[in-house]
Amino acid sequence: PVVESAAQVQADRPRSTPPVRKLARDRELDLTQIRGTGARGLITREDVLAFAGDLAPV
Amino acid sequence: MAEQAAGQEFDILILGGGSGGYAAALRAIQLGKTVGLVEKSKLGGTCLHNGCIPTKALLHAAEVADHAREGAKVGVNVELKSIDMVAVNAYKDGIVAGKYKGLQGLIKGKGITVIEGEGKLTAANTITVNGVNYTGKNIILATGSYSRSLPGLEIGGKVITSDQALTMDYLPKSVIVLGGGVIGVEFASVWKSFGVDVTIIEGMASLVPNEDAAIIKVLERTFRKRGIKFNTGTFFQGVEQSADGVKATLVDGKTFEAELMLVAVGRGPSTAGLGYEEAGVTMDRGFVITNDRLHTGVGNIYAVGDIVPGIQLAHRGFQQGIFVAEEIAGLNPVVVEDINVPKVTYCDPEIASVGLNEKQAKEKFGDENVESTEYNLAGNGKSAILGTGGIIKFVREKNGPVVGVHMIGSRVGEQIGEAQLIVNWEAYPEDVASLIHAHPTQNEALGEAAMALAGRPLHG
Amino acid sequence: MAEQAAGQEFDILILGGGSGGYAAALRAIQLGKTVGLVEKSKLGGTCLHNGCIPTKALLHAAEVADHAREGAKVGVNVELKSIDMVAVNAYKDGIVAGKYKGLQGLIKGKGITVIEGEGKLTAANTITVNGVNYTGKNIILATGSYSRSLPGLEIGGKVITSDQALTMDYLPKSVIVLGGGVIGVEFASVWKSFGVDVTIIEGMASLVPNEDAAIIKVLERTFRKRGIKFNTGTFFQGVEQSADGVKATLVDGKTFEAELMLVAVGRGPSTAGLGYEEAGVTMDRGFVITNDRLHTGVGNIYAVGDIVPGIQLAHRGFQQGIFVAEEIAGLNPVVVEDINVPKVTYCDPEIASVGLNEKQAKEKFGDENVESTEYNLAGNGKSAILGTGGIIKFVREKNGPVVGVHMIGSRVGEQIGEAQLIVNWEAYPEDVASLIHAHPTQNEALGEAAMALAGRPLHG
Ligand SMILES: Cc1cc2nc3c(=O)[nH]c(=O)nc-3n(C[C@H](O)[C@H](O)[C@H](O)COP(=O)(O)OP(=O)(O)OC[C@H]3O[C@@H](n4cnc5c(N)ncnc54)[C@H](O)[C@@H]3O)c2cc1C
Ligand SMILES: Cc1cc2nc3c(=O)[nH]c(=O)nc-3n(C[C@H](O)[C@H](O)[C@H](O)COP(=O)(O)OP(=O)(O)OC[C@H]3O[C@@H](n4cnc5c(N)ncnc54)[C@H](O)[C@@H]3O)c2cc1C
Repeated sequence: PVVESAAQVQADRPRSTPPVRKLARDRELDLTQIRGTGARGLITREDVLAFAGDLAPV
Repeated sequence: MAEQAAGQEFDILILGGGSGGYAAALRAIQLGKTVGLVEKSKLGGTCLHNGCIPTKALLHAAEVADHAREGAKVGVNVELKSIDMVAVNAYKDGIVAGKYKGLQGLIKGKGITVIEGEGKLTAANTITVNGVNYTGKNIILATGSYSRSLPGLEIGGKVITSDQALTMDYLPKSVIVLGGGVIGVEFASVWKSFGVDVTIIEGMASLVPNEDAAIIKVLERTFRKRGIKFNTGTFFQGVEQSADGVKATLVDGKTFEAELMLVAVGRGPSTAGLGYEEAGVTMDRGFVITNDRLHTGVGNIYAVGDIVPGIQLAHRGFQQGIFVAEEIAGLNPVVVEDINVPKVTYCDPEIASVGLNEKQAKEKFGDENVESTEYNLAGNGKSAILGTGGIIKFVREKNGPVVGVHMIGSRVGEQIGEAQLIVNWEAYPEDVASLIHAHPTQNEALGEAAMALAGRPLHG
Repeated sequence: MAEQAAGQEFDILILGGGSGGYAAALRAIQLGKTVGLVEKSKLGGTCLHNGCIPTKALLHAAEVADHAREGAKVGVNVELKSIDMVAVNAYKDGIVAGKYKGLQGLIKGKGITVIEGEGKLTAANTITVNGVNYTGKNIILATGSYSRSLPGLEIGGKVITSDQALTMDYLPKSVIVLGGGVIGVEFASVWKSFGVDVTIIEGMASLVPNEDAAIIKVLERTFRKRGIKFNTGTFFQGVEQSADGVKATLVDGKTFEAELMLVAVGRGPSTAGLGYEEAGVTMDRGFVITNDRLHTGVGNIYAVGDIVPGIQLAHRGFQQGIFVAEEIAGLNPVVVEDINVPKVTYCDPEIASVGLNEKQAKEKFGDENVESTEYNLAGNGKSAILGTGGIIKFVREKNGPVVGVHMIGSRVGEQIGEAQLIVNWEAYPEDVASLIHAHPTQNEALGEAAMALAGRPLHG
């Protein structure tokens, strides 16, 4: 079996947890444009909300 | 036309107090709206009184009977003496009564105005009940559905629908179930567990034709093993009733005889004569057509639940009811597509699915862009202990997220929660695979499936 | 000392073929490593042969007995004639044998070299088995655990551990269970369902003292209702055996008599005399001390499973085994903290939890920064149908993610999958609340709890 390295696996998908990805999608944001500030560059909920705030100030 | 007496005005006026209607009412009250809820029969609707709840009570009694029958296999010496349908119904009715009481208390306690009687939409903002006009700044249509039949097939005598089946106080010797969809396979499963000889007639190529092909295969194999007979792929032609029972004929001339026939060919929308068309609402074969935000296009009229084309499930009704209440309150809620609504069929073995099946995924992404894995419950310790086979199937977009989870096996309906988070949150198999599941549960089979799809099965 | 014969060299040499050891072996082989696995008894270890699997088979037989006893309530007339322990054991042993055969086939089929015999660590890269020295570029210690006793409390005769309890071919009239932790409450539950008179003695203030206070309350209330007696808060002093049975005395002088006493006071690490200390590995009361990446600090020696301090669960062993294999292969896997490992206790009612309980959350975040909600299963239709009470409790950081889920009720163990995703993925209650759960399932109770915690209960 082909075994992907952890690095490969992570390069393939957006670097965030599933609920945060869903949050971004519900707000129609493109995760690849959001900079992650979490552990190992993980995009956090705060990153998504901050990015959304930049786009559409409340 | 005589003048109508003027009734109250509400922020939101809802026609029908079933799953869709009462969920809208509860959410609307939470959001500070005044709510009128028109119900001609009983709050709770089909689901509570003639649907979800009573059928699942029967299915649990069926499970208890099966456990008794198979007790010796696990060292518990049990004699199954009889099924007492009067007592089964008392149990079932007790569950319904308890939930009904709770719901009535909840609805009244929150300050929702319940208007008893049959309502009719008489203007874009008006529902008339027993000669009184009630108005709503917003109207939600939620009149639900009824057991359909086929053209020329009359219900009556020994030809019954789920409504009659749920009140029967005896067990027939044999039954023909017309229709191998959700409701048909659930009743077939109950009756078989109660010792009835069951034959399902399904015109489509297989039982539960909307499920993934792999699931269908396991269901048909297991039903066959349980001695539930079925004839698929040939349409029904007609039925004759006699003193002894019924004789059903298929279009190819084949006949089946039994004491009773249950017609379970789907549910039609309850919309006839309710003034919807006259108000300008777009209708299609009795269903109410809305945009994707459930607005009918007329005034402030919305529709929710079984009258809106799509999967007819109670929790879809809940969700749509909540959605419309939030929409009216300006909360701009997110649309949940039907495909991402979890679906459970409670026959034994249970079926649970959410998202795209393999065929749908291939249509959407292209054959070469879909990967799937089937984890066989034969490898799952808890399933072996319960004596159930089955599979957990994950479908993913290649290098992408899981887009569908499909499961079959005793009790797997309860796995739908994890499956639903995975699909709705667009998790990758790797996201799930990195979390080890609890041993020994049936749940860990989802972990194994995710690990396999991520390219690193643990026990495989 | 005599010269030892030279055996093979492996990339990874593993001492102990239980959950931790064999998972490491399987993952290492997938990653292209050569693997030697030393096992003195049976592959699969405690979990498969004397732990998880056989106990859950007993618990299922217990469930079948309870269903029989309560059949009349649901209209199924059943007579529970007897529990045939020989047949119960045959069923249980059949499940174990099936899984054992599967595991052996898997291990051998993958090309893992199984070395049969008792091994001893004789150098930082060497394990000696039956006089042969095997070497590994990396060594994984996975020798597991054994049933502990208390100082001065000798096992023998009518004082038994879970090992003997699992092979008993008769039912005692009465049992004292010493210890109200996971293993104690599971056996108490089985025996009670089989008609045995059960008394649990627990020195701590409550049964299952590691669980959330709300869960403990429900367990104790339900056990009381089931007629399972317990005495908590006073420590055990000693036991006397006579021809008739046992008499246990507590430090306050209180005495209890029964036919048998099960000692379930925890599991100690199996590490004595295996050369760990001599090799320079740091030990603490028999446990192997590692860093958070499971390295012992000596050479390339790692440790996994029950010998590493923390919660002793099979899937934690799996996870640690996989982790170390990936660590050795340079994949830099993510550490999963013990607190985020799902925990299930399979007594009736079942208990399932993951993450912080309310007390732990308040210690971590401060009293005012924690919110929690308890959804009572009395409001859940499927639970009413199953005849079970219980609660689903969510704990969140205020305005933050869900940090713990705690559940009790028949069958709720299977809900741990969704709970585990929520906690491990740091979901907010709102994330879960926006997804409607399938009706009528026990699973929808999680949805209700999430909705309540998000400030918008559906049925509440
Ligand atoms: C046998 C069976 C089993 C089922 N099992 C499940 C299951 O396990 N899970 C699941 O999710 N779904 C199940 N369903 C489907 C589920 O019951 C429906 O999807 C759900 O009830 C739809 O909700 P609703 O609010 O649209 O309509 P309904 O529940 O049908 O409610 C409509 C309400 O409107 C009232 N009404 C209608 N017209 C008027 C009028 N003119 N004036 C006043 N009041 C009116 C009716 O009296 C009724 O109370 C089952 C259905 C059946 C028949
Ligand atoms: C009654 C009971 C019920 C349980 N139920 C559950 C449950 O439901 N869920 C759960 O997650 N956990 C449960 N557990 C705990 C679970 O069994 C352990 O956490 C798990 O087995 C630990 O795995 P391990 O690999 O660390 O050790 P073990 O499974 O104990 O395996 C150690 C292996 O090493 C071998 N070995 C030891 N010393 C040597 C040596 N010197 N040379 C060669 N081989 C050696 C042993 O023979 C054994 O096979 C239960 C335990 C008990 C006792």
